[in-house]
Amino acid sequence: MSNDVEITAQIVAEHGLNQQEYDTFCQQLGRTPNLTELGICSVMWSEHCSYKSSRIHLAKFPTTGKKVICGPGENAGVIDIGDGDAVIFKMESHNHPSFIEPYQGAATGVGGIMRDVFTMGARPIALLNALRFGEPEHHKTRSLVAGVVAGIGGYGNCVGVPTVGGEVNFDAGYNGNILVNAMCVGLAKADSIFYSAAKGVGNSILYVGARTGRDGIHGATMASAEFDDDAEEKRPTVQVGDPFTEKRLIEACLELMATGNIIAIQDMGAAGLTSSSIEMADKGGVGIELDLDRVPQRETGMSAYEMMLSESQERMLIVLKPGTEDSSRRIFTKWELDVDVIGKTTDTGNLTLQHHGETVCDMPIAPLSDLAPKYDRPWVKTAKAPHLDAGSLPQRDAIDVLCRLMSAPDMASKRWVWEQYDRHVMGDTLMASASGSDAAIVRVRQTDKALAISSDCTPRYVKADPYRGGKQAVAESWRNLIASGAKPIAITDCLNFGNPERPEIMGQLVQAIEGMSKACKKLSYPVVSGNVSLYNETKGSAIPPTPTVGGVGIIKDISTAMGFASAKEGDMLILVGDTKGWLGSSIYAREIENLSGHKPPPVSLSSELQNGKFVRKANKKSLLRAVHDLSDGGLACAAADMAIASNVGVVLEPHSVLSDHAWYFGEDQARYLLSIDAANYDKLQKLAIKKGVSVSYVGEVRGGDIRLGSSRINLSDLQNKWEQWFPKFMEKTDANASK
Amino acid sequence: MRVAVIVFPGSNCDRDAADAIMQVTGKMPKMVWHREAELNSIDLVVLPGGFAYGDYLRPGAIAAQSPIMKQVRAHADAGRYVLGICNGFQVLTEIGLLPGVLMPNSGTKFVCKPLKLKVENSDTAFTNGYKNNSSISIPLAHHDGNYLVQDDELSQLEDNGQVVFRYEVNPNGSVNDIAGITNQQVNVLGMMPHPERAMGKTDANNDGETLFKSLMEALQ
Amino acid sequence: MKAIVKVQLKPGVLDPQGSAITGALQALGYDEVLDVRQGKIIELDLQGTDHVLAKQRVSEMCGELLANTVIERFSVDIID
Amino acid sequence: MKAIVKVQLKPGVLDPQGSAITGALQALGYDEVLDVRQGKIIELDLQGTDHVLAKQRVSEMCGELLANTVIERFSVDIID
Ligand SMILES: Nc1ncnc2c1ncn2[C@@H]1O[C@H](COP(=O)(O)OP(=O)(O)O)[C@@H](O)[C@H]1O
Ligand SMILES: [Mg+2]
Repeated sequence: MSNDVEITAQIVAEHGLNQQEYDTFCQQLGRTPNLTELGICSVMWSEHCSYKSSRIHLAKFPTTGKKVICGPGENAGVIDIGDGDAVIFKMESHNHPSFIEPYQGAATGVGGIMRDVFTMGARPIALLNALRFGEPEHHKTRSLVAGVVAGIGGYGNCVGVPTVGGEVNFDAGYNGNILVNAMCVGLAKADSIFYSAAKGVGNSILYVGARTGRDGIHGATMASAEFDDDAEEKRPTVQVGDPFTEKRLIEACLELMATGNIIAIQDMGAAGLTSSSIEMADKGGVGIELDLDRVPQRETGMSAYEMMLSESQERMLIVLKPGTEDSSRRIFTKWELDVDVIGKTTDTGNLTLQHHGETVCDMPIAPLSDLAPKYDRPWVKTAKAPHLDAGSLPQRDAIDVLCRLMSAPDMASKRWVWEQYDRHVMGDTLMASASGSDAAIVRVRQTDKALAISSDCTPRYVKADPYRGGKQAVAESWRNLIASGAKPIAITDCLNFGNPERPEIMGQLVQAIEGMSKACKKLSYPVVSGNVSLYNETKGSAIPPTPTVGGVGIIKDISTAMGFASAKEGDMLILVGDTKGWLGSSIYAREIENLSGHKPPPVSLSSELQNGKFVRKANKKSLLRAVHDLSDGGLACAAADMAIASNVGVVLEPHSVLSDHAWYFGEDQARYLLSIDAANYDKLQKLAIKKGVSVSYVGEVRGGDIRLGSSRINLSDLQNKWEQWFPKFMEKTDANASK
Repeated sequence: MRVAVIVFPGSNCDRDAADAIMQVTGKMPKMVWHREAELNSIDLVVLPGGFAYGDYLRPGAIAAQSPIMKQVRAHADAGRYVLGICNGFQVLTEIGLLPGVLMPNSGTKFVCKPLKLKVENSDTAFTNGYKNNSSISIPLAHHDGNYLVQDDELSQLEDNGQVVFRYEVNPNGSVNDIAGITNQQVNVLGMMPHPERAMGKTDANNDGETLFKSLMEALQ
Repeated sequence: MKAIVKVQLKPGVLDPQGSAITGALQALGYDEVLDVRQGKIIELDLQGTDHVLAKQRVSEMCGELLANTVIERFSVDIID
Repeated sequence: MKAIVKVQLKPGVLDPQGSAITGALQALGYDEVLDVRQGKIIELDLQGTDHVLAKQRVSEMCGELLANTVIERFSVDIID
């Protein structure tokens, strides 16, 4: 299509702009745009880039704190971990691309999030991934799992950053829209963080990395539109990841960063050259002029429109200090990467594009971000969920239930997944997926400090009560870090929801954000970065609302790192926190009684805080042998996890009042299971009294069985059930396996 | 002991290998960029793990053509030591310093797990710190570790004691459970598992350290 | 009966392997190499003798498993 | 000028990927599949017009880089 085609209403609509948005744009321009300009505006104003539906609500998050160096607004969040070290991290979704092409979609998701982190000066040191698939029985699930997992491993393993943790859930609600959320954590020096503001006029703009092709044109607008029936036909060119190029890009950028040549640097993510150049110019308060003929190109005959909208991966844009062009180039040449100066900053405030000797775009930059639409979309509160009375449920054999829960898809061992990830490259992984801890633990290179990292969300809860579910996701993240011996510092998040133009979906988003904010404030656990993925729905059926929380905490001394794989024969099992036996929206309700949608457990943030501080204190005083947070499946599943990881049996006593199912499987919040040397019991109790925390003796570590009251199972039998679900599922290839 | 670690653009265990050397010798090895062509006065060359050229075409194939590999070959031909770990092993088979090839794992997936190896020959510069037939624990992480070699060469390897490490449980389909081999002159070792990941730093296991210590003693 | 299936990346789709091979060949002095693209060739041994049916079945296999039709195209030849 | 290079495992060399595909196809109900072997097809864009020379040069490239002749055999076709 030629650049000066007449812009018809249909073309505008195809670009995902509504009439009002288009009018605003024309008004600002003082004329009608040409096709390139329209394309640029459409991606800048897409949901994906402009956050038009979520922006006013995201403002509710607490984003500052003593340890926050840089909150939301840059490529990733930055926190201070002392001694001049900083940690840079973010989580991002790659949901739609992964559904269309699971391997490449997931791989490029990993690549993209790493770029957001090393753009700011950090060496990536850990990757996590939060995955939600459709029900196991769905005909696409198995091949999606296989492709996504292989893609994540294929990319991260090759680049050489360990994949240390994550989540895998299955739910029919994701049948048509899987979620692939990837998180990257990097390490930098606090005094050399790189930002994206292109300050100063006349500075060279360097393009580095892979050449531009026609990849994923309109990916950004695709991520902002829901799938319809023939979405699988209309797919745009899929982006293919090149981890080898990414690896070289990391090394070359870190080498360049050490030279002091850089004024600003920005990865080309969604909407590639467009959003990277506009964001840099906008933040720096300058104009930008690009000569598109100098953009390294992979294909012939690319138009300005295509180059500006291409989402080819593994590319960066850098604004250089004057006179450093040649020395900068040499670094990229050494790493065998394409590199060229493609333009300069100007004082016009405009984005000016030259192509084949013609000016194909000349428009003011500021309005593209300042005037980007911002909607206060109508929303309704989610209907109140009914209460589930545990007393109304039938009695069942507790061991039988335990076996069913531990081998249920969401609870079963994910070994099949994480054995495909290199968890130990870089030599600093202390605890990863296999290790029996609530968070991954990665040492800060050549120090005695470590980071604890986890990813959490319980969509069952969020769906039944978005506010409470949002609170719970943050609380569980915080608890996981505490249980691994860390002081929680800050979170990143990935808000995955359906179509925000539907008031009930918008309601889920608003309430979840409010619940999360509330928890973040109370727990002093600010949000420093994140991502929003909307329109996750097919044919009007939305995914369960899924605000994934990625938490980072610091362990000052690795000898105090904690896990649940270290319980010993003869230990006492102590439960921290109150148990009411809450079964609404629990795994028990769903797997055993086939009940869902009931009120999820209340989240008392003050108990959370109090109990967490107590566990930290007890850990500092070396009173603990093993710690596990209680979440899905409650006390019995936590004890079973501990037994399997520690390779020793456990005995749990029944409750004097509560029924077995409520006691063993209730999902009351703010609880921890501790394994302690009996000799420390008195000290622990004294500390609990002093802190006003309720602790109770619930059983002991003993023998080779898991015993719940009078019923028991051999530890290795339970372990087999737990281990076997995933490999059996993946090997079962019925006629539906791949399509 | 003067050690060089070769760095290809996609090497990613180069730093881990250097750390391991540092830990046992107290000295940082020389990091040699693959386009440099000098390996003067080096006792031990380490070809580290990773994805030298993204494992594109075949693992190790493109790296094997790198300028530095001529020097590595000369170094080996002069009887000096070469240690290839994981991707390094793949490179060594590609240039023919070690026989055979490393095919994709029989499960066709990447496998990362701790694993028990049997030390089959402790009478080498690489392994003299181990007890013969002892069982050691060294982690593994690869997609192409399925060792394959022609029958006659296989019997030769076995007869000469060139098979130095064997998997106790085969993770990848490797013939005769082979995890690591030396050349006939016993100065070149290639192994798929990662000894530099068993240095007693992230957990108690330091079975990998023994290998580096053995080398250090042999070279003293 | 045998089927020879060729699976190649669609034009325009990035081929990282191909680029790496191009670079390697040029570095070896093969300056005449302008570009390289890598694909798969899959040879199937099939029971039966009906070429027409075989071609149809193998094309189905390609759609289902052998090719990733989002980024790849394939061709099928049946030989004896 | 283009060169089409086919790189295939020598007969008798075990093909883990081929076996995995065989298993997967049979599991999908394609019972007529007896065996599968997977190879590579490498397409080179070449400067020049001399087919004979090209064939010789590309064969050299195969020996040096494109094929591992310990386990693989290759064939080269030059087309316009
Ligand atoms: N859910 C969220 N919570 C907090 N910050 C967010 C959230 N979503 C987006 N952000 C912030 O908004 C900015 C833009 O995000 P994004 O467009 O995803 O960045 P990029 O283009 O670098 O991928 C980032 O600073 C990001 O951290
Ligand atoms: Mg970015």
